[in-house]
Amino acid sequence: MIDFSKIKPAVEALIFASDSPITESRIHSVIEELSPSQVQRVIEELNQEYEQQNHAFRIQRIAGGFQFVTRPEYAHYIKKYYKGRSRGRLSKAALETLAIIAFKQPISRPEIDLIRGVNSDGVVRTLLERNLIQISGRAETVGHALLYTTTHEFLQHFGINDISELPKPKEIEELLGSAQEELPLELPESEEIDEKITEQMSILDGEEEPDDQEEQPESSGESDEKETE
Amino acid sequence: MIDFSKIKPAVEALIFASDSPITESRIHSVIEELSPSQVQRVIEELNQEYEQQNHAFRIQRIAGGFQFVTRPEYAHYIKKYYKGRSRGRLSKAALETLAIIAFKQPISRPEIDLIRGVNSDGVVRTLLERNLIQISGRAETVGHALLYTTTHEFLQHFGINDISELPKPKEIEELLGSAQEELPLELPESEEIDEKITEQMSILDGEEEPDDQEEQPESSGESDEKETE
Amino acid sequence: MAYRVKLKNFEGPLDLLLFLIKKSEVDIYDIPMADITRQYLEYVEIMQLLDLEGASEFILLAATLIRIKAKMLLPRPEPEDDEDIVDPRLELVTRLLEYKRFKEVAFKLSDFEERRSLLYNRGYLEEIEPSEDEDIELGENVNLFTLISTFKQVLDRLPKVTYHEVEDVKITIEEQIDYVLDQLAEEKSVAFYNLMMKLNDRLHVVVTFLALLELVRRGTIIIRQSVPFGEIWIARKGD
Repeated sequence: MIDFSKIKPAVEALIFASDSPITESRIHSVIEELSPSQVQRVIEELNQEYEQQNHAFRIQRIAGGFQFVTRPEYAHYIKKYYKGRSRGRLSKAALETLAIIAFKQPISRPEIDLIRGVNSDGVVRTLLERNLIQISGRAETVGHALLYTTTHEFLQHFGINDISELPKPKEIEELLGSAQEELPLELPESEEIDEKITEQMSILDGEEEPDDQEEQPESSGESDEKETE
Repeated sequence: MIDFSKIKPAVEALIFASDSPITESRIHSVIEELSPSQVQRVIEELNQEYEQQNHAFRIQRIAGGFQFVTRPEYAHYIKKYYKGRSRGRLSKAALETLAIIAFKQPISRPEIDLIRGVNSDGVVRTLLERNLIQISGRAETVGHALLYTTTHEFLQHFGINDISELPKPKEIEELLGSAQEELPLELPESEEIDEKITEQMSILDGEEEPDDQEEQPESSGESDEKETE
Repeated sequence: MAYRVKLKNFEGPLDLLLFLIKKSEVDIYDIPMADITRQYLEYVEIMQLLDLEGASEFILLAATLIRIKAKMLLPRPEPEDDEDIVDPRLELVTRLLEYKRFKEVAFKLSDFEERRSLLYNRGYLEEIEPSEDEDIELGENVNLFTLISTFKQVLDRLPKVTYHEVEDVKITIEEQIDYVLDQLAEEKSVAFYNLMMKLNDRLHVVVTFLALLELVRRGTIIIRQSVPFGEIWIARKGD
């Protein structure tokens, strides 16, 4: 005879800690003395207990297996809780754009587009709306694209006082170097990126190899106009 | 008078559904009829119930809030279930570095290096990657090195509520004081260190490492061990 | 005496030094420098033989130990009032004690970690509703490191522009012993100054110095200085 007083909480612990719904057969593979069909019975008993003891949760069977859920009666509390706190999920695109602006500021949208390889129009606008970045002037190059920098609010979030406190390229390299014996990170120096951008820009413009490496990237007109209208 | 039969499972539901430890005041802000101090009482009652009813989990105070965790008695089942993909324990170097950061935060890498006597580049990177420490500004001294502090995840990892719960090195105040001060007459002894050193000595003497269960099997290390005359 | 050495158990030079002090059962406040330094150098030599990583940090402390040892051998000026004499070991002992304490905390942290590893959080949470529109608030999950990592990922997508070549400096006591013996192969004796002048960095100087000490210990060479502050001459023994 199986000692259910020990087995029952073991099943409970497994379902509780599993990071995805767990099936009878997986439970059986861990608690071997319990057959898959007995698992079902144990879970029924557990649910009866939760109900009698007036607990806020129960075990629910869904396609993939068993999982804990809270009772619907308490859903409004949970909703209220999650509503009241900022979830803090930056979209990948937003985070990328923000990172580029943070470390390359001041920077124009065409430059951001170049580094990301996609149009960042929408993301830049959202970041502006959320007051994480600001317009700080215009590029002196042809096209006079708007330049973006991070805001005070942005810095505050990271607990720093000034953009000069942000890690420098060399420090970034040190921090991210060859952590897991990967290939060492080759972080192009800012001038190198600038060069690269100049080079790519001129390719976009249909020119030959750039003869002037020092020159700032030219912004390709049209896309900028949209922003300023 | 508050109707605890309804409030208690509401508190339970909130803690159960939260993806991170939830504080008294956050619970209070959702369930307004309950004062923060009453929250504490409700949680104590809940924990008594779980114990009496032989459930596999309880509510624990971790990292400044409350969260459900399984009882240690059932750890081996869950471990078995997660076999091979559990989060690795930290290395000795990582623990050393964390201990230093925890007590001297904010602290720069050169300062950590000085205390450890070795370059802590790789360790700091790993700790950053595991989100156990974070960058929090720059030193005001020459070089303006990046400064590090411990994170919320650090408290989670060690299961403590607050940084003040950390084991304190004896006479930490003296450490922080001037180095030229008279040294304390008595060397604070730690049995654990003695044990550990005895362990190392027996390794040196060619014995097996004691009671190191299924953690990484000690590579009996042809490469590590070397006979000297 | 036969040791089976597993050097990776030492987190660094201070760790090794603490171990030697403990093993020799000597007072940390009264370290017998000659003895401990000798033992320390033996380990460092093994490290060199095994070509272990981080040997240069161990060598750095070796230099400190030798310096302290030398200071203690110097005749001390008559103390006017004996309060003012600073033990050359004081700084080292202070560092050792500080390190020892953090080591102690690290062991305790390890216990905390062990205990915590037995408690599992709830694994699967479904209640959190995915937000519909793109949430762009900065939350706790976005810190500077996230920002840096993201920046790196973006840059990694850019075509690589440059390649750096970093040369790994590897130098062992044995190599420097060979160097010293080579120098002595042609000349009967070599001036210390000339020997060191040919080396191009500090690490080489330190390791060569250790090599000299080792050769003296083995009885291969002798070192002479005829007048105080005069040139130091290195010669093969028996020549």
